[in-house]
Amino acid sequence: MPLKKNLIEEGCVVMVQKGAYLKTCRVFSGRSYTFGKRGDGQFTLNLDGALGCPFGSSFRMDRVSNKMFSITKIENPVISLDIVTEGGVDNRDLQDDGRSQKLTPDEIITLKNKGLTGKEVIQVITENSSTFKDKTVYSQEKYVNKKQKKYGETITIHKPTIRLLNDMYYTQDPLKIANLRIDTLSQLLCHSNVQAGGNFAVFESGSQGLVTAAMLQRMGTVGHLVQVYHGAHPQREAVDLMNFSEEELLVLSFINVTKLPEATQRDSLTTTTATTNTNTTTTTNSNTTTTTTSITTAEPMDTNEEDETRKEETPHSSKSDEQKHTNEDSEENLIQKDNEKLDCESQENKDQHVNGKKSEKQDQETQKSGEQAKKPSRPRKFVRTQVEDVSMSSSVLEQGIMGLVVACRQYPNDVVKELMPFLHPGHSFVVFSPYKEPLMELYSEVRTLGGTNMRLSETWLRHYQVLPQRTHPAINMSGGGGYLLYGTKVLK
Amino acid sequence: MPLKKNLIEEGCVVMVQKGAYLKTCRVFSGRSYTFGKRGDGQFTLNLDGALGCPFGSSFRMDRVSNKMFSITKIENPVISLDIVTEGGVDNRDLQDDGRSQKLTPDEIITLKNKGLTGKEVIQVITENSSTFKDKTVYSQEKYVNKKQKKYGETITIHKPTIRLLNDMYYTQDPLKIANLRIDTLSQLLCHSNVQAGGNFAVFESGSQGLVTAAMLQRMGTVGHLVQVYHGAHPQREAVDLMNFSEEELLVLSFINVTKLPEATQRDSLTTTTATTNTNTTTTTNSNTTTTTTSITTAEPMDTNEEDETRKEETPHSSKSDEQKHTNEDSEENLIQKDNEKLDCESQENKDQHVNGKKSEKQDQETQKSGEQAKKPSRPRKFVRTQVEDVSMSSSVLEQGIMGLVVACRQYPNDVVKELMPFLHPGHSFVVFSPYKEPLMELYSEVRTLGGTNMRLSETWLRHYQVLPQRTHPAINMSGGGGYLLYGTKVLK
Amino acid sequence: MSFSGFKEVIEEGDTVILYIGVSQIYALEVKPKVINKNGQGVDNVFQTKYGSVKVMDLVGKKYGSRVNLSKGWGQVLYPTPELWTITLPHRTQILYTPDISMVLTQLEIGPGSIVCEAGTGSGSLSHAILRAIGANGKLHTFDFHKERVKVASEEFIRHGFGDRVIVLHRDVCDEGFGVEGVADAVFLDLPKPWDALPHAVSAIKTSGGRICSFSPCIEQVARTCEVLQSLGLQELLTLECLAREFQVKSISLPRVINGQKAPTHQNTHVSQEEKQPDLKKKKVEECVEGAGSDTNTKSDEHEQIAAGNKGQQGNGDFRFTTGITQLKMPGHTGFLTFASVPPGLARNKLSCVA
Amino acid sequence: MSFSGFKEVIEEGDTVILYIGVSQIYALEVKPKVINKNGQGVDNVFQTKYGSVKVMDLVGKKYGSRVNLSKGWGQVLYPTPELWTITLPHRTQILYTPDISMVLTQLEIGPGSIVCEAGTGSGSLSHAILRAIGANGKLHTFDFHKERVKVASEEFIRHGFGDRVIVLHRDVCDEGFGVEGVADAVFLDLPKPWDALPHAVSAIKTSGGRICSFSPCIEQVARTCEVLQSLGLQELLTLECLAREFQVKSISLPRVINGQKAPTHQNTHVSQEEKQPDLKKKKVEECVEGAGSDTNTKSDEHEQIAAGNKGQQGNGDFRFTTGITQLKMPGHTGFLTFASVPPGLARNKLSCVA
Repeated sequence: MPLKKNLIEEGCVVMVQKGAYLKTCRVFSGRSYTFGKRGDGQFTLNLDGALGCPFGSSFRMDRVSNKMFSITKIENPVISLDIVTEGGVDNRDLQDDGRSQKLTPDEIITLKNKGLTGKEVIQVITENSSTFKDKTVYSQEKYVNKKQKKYGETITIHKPTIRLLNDMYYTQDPLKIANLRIDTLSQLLCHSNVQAGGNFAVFESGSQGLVTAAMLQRMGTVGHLVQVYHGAHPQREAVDLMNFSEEELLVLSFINVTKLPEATQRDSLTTTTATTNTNTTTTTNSNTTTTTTSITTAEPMDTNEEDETRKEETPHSSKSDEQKHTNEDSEENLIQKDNEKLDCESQENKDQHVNGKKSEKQDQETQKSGEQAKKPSRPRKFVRTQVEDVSMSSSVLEQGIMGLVVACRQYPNDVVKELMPFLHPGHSFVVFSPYKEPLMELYSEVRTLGGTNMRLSETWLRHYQVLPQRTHPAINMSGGGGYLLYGTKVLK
Repeated sequence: MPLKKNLIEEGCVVMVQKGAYLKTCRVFSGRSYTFGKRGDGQFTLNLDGALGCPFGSSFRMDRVSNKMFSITKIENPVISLDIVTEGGVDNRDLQDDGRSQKLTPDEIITLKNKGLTGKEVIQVITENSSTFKDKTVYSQEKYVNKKQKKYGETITIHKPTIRLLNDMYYTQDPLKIANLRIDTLSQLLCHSNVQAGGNFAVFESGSQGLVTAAMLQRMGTVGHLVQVYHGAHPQREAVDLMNFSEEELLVLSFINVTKLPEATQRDSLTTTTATTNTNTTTTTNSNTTTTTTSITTAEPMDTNEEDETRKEETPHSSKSDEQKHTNEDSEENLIQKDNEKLDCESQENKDQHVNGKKSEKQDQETQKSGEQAKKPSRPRKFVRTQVEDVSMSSSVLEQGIMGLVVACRQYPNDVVKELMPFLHPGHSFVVFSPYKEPLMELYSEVRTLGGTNMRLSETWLRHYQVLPQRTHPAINMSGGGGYLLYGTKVLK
Repeated sequence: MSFSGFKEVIEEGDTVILYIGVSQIYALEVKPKVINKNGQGVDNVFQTKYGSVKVMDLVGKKYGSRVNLSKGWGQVLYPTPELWTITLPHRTQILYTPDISMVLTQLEIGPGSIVCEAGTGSGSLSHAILRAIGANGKLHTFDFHKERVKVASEEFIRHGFGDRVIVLHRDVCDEGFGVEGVADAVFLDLPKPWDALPHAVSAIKTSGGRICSFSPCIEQVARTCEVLQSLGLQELLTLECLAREFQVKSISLPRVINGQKAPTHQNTHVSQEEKQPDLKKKKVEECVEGAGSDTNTKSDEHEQIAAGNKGQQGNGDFRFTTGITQLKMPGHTGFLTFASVPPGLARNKLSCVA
Repeated sequence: MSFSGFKEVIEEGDTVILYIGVSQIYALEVKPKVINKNGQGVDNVFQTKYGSVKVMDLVGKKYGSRVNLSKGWGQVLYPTPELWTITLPHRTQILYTPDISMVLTQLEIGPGSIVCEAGTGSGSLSHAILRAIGANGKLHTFDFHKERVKVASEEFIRHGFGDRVIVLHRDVCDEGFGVEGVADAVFLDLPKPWDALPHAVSAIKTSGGRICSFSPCIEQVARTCEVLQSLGLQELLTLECLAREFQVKSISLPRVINGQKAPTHQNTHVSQEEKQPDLKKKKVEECVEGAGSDTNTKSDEHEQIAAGNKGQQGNGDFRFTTGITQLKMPGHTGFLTFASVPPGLARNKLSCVA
C-alpha cells in the first residue's frame, strides 16, 4: 500500500483554486506563478507559504506588490455570504440604467491596489451601489458572488485528483478533453471493470491522458495497464499531473498502435468445447514479441508491416529520438502547447520552465542509460525505456486483458477491432466517442468480434444550486458529455 | 365569437377521468359505457347523471349492479390523502416477505362488491396491512395512492381539449401519436405561427389528427386551414373529438396530397428587385385549379400525373366513394380500428355503435345531396363535400399560406418540398419527426427551397412530484418526444 | 402593426425581423427617426456586423426578401412572437418559447379567450398570448413596475395589439386583478405567487378555468402547490421543459489505423489540425460575403473535436452527418405549475386565505 | 469468489452472469444445491424463458463461453459490480451505475481507501466500492436492518470480499460509525442524513476527506446542505445524473410522395403496416432459436413508428441507422450531494450540532 502524500511538498503538482477558477501548478520554492487571464482577473502568487501544509488548505492572499501576492494559511475559512442583508421586497423600483454603481471601474481598481481586502472592497462596492439595497436577497447574493469572484482574496490548494482535473479541463474548454464529461468518464471507469490486480488496456487520444490517469488511479500498484497510443508520444499529460509514485507508474506501460503484437485469437482455441479445467489465473510473464498461434483476426497484418514494426521496435539512440521529438509536427506537440498554456506560467523563470519541459524529455533518455534525472525534486516521468515499455506492453496484451477502453476523438472503430482480440472472453469493453454515429456503426460491427450485452448511452448531468429558499437546477448545463458504447466479449 | 359550450350535453364528446385513467366517450342518455382494461380495473358507467352539469365536474360512482355504476355530482371533491398518519421513523423493521397483507385479493374484491366505498375499502386494506403503520409516511402515501387508483370511486368529466387528448393518447401509447409529446406539439404550434385570420396548411399522418385539431383550436372561426393528407381519408380523429362547432369546422378543408394544385413559384416573381409597392394583403379568392405562371419547383410534375390528378378531381358518385372506403386497405381503416378501441365501447348498444360509425360515413355522403344527417344529436363530421374541400383547399394554397406544418411518421422531406412553394416568403415552417435523421437531411435540403433561420431541436420534459417534504422529479420520464425542424422561408 | 395580421409588403410602422445569422437576429421598427442617447431625433439607420441599413429603405420590400447591407446582406422575416422573444429589449428576465408554448397549451388559450397575466415583464409571453386570443380575446396584463407598464403598453399598440390588451400598473398580490369571474386562464410570474393565487381564482370564470404559475425556485413551487391545494384547485401538475438544439454538421473522422498500420497517415491527420485556424479565418470571410447564410459561428470550436473535419481529409475517413449538441445550454428557466379551477368552486373560501 | 480477482475457468463457488438477452440477465451461484420455498435442498437448476440449465454443469467452462439451454442458449459473463447491480436480489431500492460511478469518482475512492457506507441496503454500491478499494482497502458498511446485515455479510464473503469489508448492524444516526479519523470517504443513503453528518465528519481522517449523501427528495438535500455548511465542509456540490440508453435500429421510412404522385405506392405502405403482427411473431421465434442474440424485445413497439421498417420496403424508402430512445426511462433516482472535509477541521464543533 503506497503511503498517501497529504502534504504540499517541493516539486509536487498542486491545483490552485480561486472561486470557480482552477489550475495546476508544480510548486518550487522561491518561484512565483501567474494565474488567470490577462487583465483584471490576473494575479501572481508565490506559493512558498503552502509548502508543508496539508492539501485542501485555504490561504489568504497577501499583497506584496502590484499584482504579486504571497499566501498565508487560514485556519477557519468561511464563505462570506453575510454581506447580503434583508433586501427589498422585489425589484419593482429598480431602474436598470447602468449607472447604479457610483464608483468607476478605475476607482475600484485603485481601492484594490490600496490594499483593501477583497471583502472590504466588496463592502465598499455594495455601499456605493444605489440599487443594491433595493435588490431582492436573491439578486443581492448574485451581485456579491459576482464581485467576490472578481475581488475575493482566498485560494485553496488541492491535491490533483481525477475529479478536479476533469473539472479544470471541462471548465477551461470541454473540447480539450473531447467533451468527456465527469459522469461519462465515471461510467467508463465502472463499465471497464478496471481495478487493482488485473491487466487492462486503454487507447486514448485527445483527452490529455485523463482516461489513462483515471484508470491508473483505480489500479494502485497492482496489475498492468497498457496505454496504446498513436502518433509520436504517449498521452500522459494528466498522468504527470497526478503525483503518482514510481511504484504506481510501474503499472503503466506504453505501446504505439503500430507496434502491437499479433493477436492470438484466443477464442478459436476454446470455441466449441470449453472443458479444459486448468486454472490459468496466473498467466506467465512471457516476453515474446511474436506469437506462434494461428492468426484469425479480422484484419491480418501483411508481412511488410510486420517488418516495419520490428524495425521500429529496435532501440534508437537518444540523439535520434530527440530529433524525432522536436522535428515532428505531431499531435503530441500541439497538446504540449496546450499544456504550456494550461500550466501556469512561471513569471520569473519562464526560460527555466521551458527548459524544464526539455529536461523532461531528457529524463526519458537518461533513464535509458541508467542515469538519474537531474532534478530530484521533479519525479521521473518515464519509469521504463521505450523498448522496455513496448516489451512489457506486448507481454501484457499477449496474456490477455480483463478490460478494454477506447476513448478518442478520431474514428474509434478500427482501434476497437484491433484490440478486441486481446480481451479475455467474458470481460468488458467500453468505447467513448463525442459522437453517437461511429458508435452506432460499431454496435453492429463489434458483434462479429464477439460483442454482446451492448448498450449505447449518454448521460444527463444536472447541477443544482441549493440555497435556503433559492434552490433550483443550475441555470446553465452541458448540452452533452459524449457517448459510451459498452458491452462484454464472448466466445463465438 | 363562438359561444363556448360549458355544459355536458347529449351527443357531445366528454373525457372521463378516474385517477390517471382518461378516455373519450360520446354521451347519449340511457347508454352505458365500459372503461378500463378487462379484469379488476374495469367498470361500466351510465353517464346520465352528468347531463346538464358543467364540464370539469366530479362525480361519485354509485353501484347499481356488479360492475355497473351510475354517477352523481359531487359538490366539493377532495383528494383524500388523510389516511396517511404519522408513520414509522423508517423502514428498518419492515419485512418484505409478500405476506404483510392479511386480506386475500379475493376478500378485497368481495369487500368492494359488498358496496363499500373506495375510501372505506382502502381504510380496511391499510388496517389489515401488518406493515402499513411501520412504513415511512412516504411509503404509506405511495401505498394509499396505489390502492386508491385501484379502488377509488370518483370520476371527473372533462371537456376534450388538446392538452387532455394528448395526455390520453400519450398515456395509452405514445406511438399512437408518433411519440409527439405535449411539449413538442406545443412548440410546433408556436413556431408555425398559427392563429386566427391566416391561411395555414398541415400535412399530418400517424398522429390521430391531433396536430390538425390543435391548429384548428388556435384558429377559432377565422382563416383557413388546409389539411393535406395521404391515403384514402383525412386524418381527423382528434378533430372529431374536440366538439368543434360547424362554424369552427368551416375553417378546415382537406385535400389529398395527390390532388395538390400546381405551385406557383411565387418567389420567382420578385426575386431580384422586390420594389413593387402594391399592397397585396387581400389576395383574391380565385378558384382556378390550374395556374398560368411558370413552374420552377424543384420537382416539376410530368403531364401524365397532371392528367391523373385532374381525373381524380372530378366528383365521384356516393356509391363508388363508399366502395372505395370499404374496400381499400388503407391506413385510415387501421386508425379507425384503433379508434374503435379508443372510444369506450357501448355495452348495450354495441351494434348500434358500429352502425354509428357507418352512419358517420353516410353523413358525409348524404351531405353531398343536401340532406341532413339522421342523428341531429351527433354533429356533422364533414361540413363540405369532398369536391368542395378540394376546391377550397386548392384556392387557399394558391393564395399562399402563412405557416406550414408537416408532422408524420413517414419520410417527411418530400412532403415539405412539395408544400414549401405554397408558403409565403418571410413565414414559418415546422416539421415534426420521431427521428432526428430525416430532419438532419432536410436541414440542408430545405435551404435550396429558401429555408433560413433553421433550428433542429428536441425538448426535455420533466414532471415533478411536489408534496410536503417529498418533492422530487418524477421517477419515470419519457426518453424522447420527437424532433422539430423549424425555420423561415425567404426569397432566393 | 405586422404582428396582429398578415401582409406581403413592408410598410412604415411595421416591426420586421432582420436575419443575418443564427446569432444575429434583430427586430427593427420601420420608422424614419429614432431617438439617440442624447435625446436627439436622428435618421433610423441600423448598424450590423456586416454594415448598416437605412430602415426606411425596407418600405415597399416584400417580407422574405433580401436586404443589402454595406458589407453583406440579410433577410427580412415576418415578425412572430417567437422571433420577437429572441430579439426583444430585455427589461426583465423573460420567458422563452419552450415555456411559452407549454403555457399556451396547458392554459388552453385560443381565440376569444380572456387571460390575466402578472407580471407583464418584457412582454415576451404577452405577445404569444395576444396572438393566440385573436381579435375577440382580451389580455389583462399587470406589472408592479410603472415604467415597464408604460413601455409595454406602447409596444403592444405599435404591434397592432392595442384592441385586445389592457396593461395596468398594479400589485396583484395586494390589490387583486380588478376583474372577477371573467378569465379563462391566469398566468403568474411573481416572486410570491401564493399571495396572488386567491385573487387569481376570483378572476377565473365560475364555470372554471386554468391557472399557471412560473417560479425559478423549488421552494416557491412547494408553497404554491400547498396553497393551490388548500384553495381546492385540481389537476395540479408541475413540470419543466428545456429545449436542446442541434447543429447539423458534416463530420469526417480520421482513422487511426487505416486498414493498414501506416504511420504516415498520422502526419496527414496532424497537418489537418494545424489548418484549423486558417479555416476559421476563411469562415469569417465567408460570413462577410454571404452574411445571410446559416454560418453558425456560435460553436465552431466544436468542430475541433472532429480533428479537422473540413480540412484536407484522409481517404478512409469516416464521414457522417450529425446533430451536435451545444456545449452549454439553458439548464433551467423555471418550474411551471398548472392547476384547474373546477366549475362552481366556492370562492367564499378565498377571503379567509387572502 | 470471482468478483475479487480474475480467472478464466468457472469453479464451484463462483458467481457468474448468465446472459440471454438485454432484458434477461441473471446472476447464478455455482453450487450443487439450493434451498427451495419449502426449505428443502434441491438440485441447483436455473429456469429461463428458453429452458433450464444445471448450474453445476458450468464448472470447468471458460468465462465468455456459450451455454446450451433446453430451448436456446445463453452466455456466461464474468461477474462485475455493474452486472451484479442489474441482477442482484432487491432487498431495498438500490443505486444504479450512473449514480454509483459518480460516487466513486467524486469520493475519489481508489486502492487502499477506507470508506464508510450507511446503509448497506442491497449492496449494490458496496460491490463497486469493494472493487475500487482493492485488497488493501477497507469498507465499513452499516445498516439498521438486522436481516439485511446478515444477508449482505454472507454475500460479500461468497463474492470474495470478506477480507476487505466489515458489515455492522447499527443506526449511525444515533450511534455514529464507531470509527474516528480513519475514513477517506463516507457515503450516506439515509432518510435523515443530517443526523449522521456530524458522525460522518468524525469518521473522516483529520487530513480531510470526502462525503456524499444520496437523497431522493429535494427537501432532504436542502437540509443536508445547510448542515454541511454549518459543519464547515467545503466544495458543496449537488447533482443528478441520468443515463439515457439508445437502441440501435435500422429504420426504413416509406415515402408519401415518391418523386411522382403515385397513389399505388400508398397501398404498398399500408400492406407493410399490416405485416407488423407477423413480424413480431417471427421475431419471437428467432428469439427461441437464438436466445443469446441481442434481440431487444423491450421496445419492439417503437418500430411501429417506422410504419413497417422491416417489412416489405418501398424502393425509394429513406433508410438510416438511428439510436432510438426509450419510451420510458428512469426520470429520477436521487440527488447526490458531495462535500469536502478540509484538513484539520475543528471537530469539537460537532458535539454542539449532534
